Amino acid sequence: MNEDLKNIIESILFVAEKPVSIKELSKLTNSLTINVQKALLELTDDYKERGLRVIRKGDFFQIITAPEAAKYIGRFLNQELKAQLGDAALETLAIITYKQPITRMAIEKIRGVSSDTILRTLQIKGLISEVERLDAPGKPILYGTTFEFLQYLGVESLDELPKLEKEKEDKIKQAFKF
Amino acid sequence: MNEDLKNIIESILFVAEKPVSIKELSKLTNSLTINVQKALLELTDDYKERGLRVIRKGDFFQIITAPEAAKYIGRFLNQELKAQLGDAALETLAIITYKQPITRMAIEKIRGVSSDTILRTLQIKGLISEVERLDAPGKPILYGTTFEFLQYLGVESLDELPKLEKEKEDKIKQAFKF
Amino acid sequence: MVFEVKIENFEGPLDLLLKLTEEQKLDITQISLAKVTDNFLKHIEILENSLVNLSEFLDIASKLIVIKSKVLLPQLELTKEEQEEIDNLEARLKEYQLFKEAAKELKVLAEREERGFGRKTKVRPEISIFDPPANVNYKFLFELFKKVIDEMPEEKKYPEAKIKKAVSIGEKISEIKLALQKYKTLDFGYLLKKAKARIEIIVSFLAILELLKAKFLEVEQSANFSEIILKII
Repeated sequence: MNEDLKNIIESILFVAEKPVSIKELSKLTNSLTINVQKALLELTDDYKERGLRVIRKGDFFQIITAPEAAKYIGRFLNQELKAQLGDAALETLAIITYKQPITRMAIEKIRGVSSDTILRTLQIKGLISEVERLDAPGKPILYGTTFEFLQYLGVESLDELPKLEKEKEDKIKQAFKF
Repeated sequence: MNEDLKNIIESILFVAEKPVSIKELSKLTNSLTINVQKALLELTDDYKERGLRVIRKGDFFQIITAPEAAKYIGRFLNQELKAQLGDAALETLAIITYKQPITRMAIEKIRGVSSDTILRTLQIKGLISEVERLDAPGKPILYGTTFEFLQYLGVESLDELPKLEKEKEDKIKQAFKF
Repeated sequence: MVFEVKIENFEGPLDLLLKLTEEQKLDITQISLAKVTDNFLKHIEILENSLVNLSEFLDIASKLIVIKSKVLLPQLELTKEEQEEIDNLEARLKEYQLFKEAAKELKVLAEREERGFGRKTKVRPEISIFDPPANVNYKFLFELFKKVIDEMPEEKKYPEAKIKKAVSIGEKISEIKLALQKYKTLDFGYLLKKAKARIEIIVSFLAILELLKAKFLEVEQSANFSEIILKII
């Protein structure tokens, strides 16, 4: 039975061609979210040794090709493997990765320079997107990384990225009151 | 090594829009067709118990969803179209209801705009279906309302539907003289 | 003191400041910031015309000068605000350094040339589930249908010359043959109505005569002026 749920979820993710949330999957399959979660974990595990991967951001899941196959897929789809990113873009991307969701103002405060153009570039490349609005005057946009970003780096989830040095981070929080 | 080839083939079939031939797979992976064939057989076997299937048509292979998942996939697709049918879709539905069976070209002639996506939506919602093929060059599809939709309208047969005034009927005839 | 200034692209004042402290292998402290202040100012002077964010550079420069003054003259009394500002600069630079490091790690991942691809086929399985629109009945649809017909774009009248590309008798013969094979009988009037030009009517007529001669069809008319019916033999 659990096997069935896993299979149904696999087929939905295949057809969806975009990230699908646990909530949506549990509604579609009339299953408890806990069972959906379990099935997704198993599926992620099953895929480890295969040509496909299950990637996750927050409560959303998607099936993509394994990074090892990138060369062949690029050839097949006649698609460039990676767009080169400049230092400024990588720096901004790093800030968004570890501080998401984050406003443009907060990014600029960290970088010390205006970051309008870079944010637009990253958005066009699909690596970041507006995830929500901050509940503050002017309702500023909050940016976050996308599934495209995980695909771009060839990682399964943000957890796979190296951690910001925790110790340093804590020290900064103490010294630098937001 | 063989495992690698199988994974690469799996990932290619995953992103492919249509069936891929053994020849193309062997070219893409720089592998002997015999090895590609073997990998495909194994893959087909691996998929037997899953939510996806590898199917074969002659020398062409494709990944599709398992038939057991059809109900859930149907639900998902419907939900994707969850927005109420827009004016354009209702207009098209009206044309098909009262002018069936009718080709896409004829619908587009009446509406003056392309109707591809709308026809697909109406089909997924089970309101229209392909009823037959017109005996004309290219054998164009003729669309009609589904039995279920007629029932929903409370009509038992097409003859019960109101008739157009002659003047309007002529206008259509004129547009359709082919 | 001689300044060796490499002209580089800096992402901003913090980037420059970080590079200067790292060049000197210094930890980020107020003392080290004081040490690189002169160098920082020199850079601004040289780069002044090419700096996009000059005001941001000047803002940081002013804070560095406060830090340097405080380090050189410990007895200097700073206002609470000034003290906060220079503390903040130190913390900001440390945080910035953290993200610079993270960016380097992302760069390593990004340069692996390994990436995943999502499916983007838009090929959907042909599965439908009955899901009718709410508040739709046949009267509503009929009114909508009439409206659509009223608003239907008028048929464009093509210039006569274009239409005159006449159908050949051969084409007409096979057309009538096909139609007869399918429907067994045909109204002559139907063929006339279908004709796009007078020449086509003549061609149709000739084609029927040919088919009569070939005994492919026979012609029936029940009374004068009534419909002429073609029948396959």
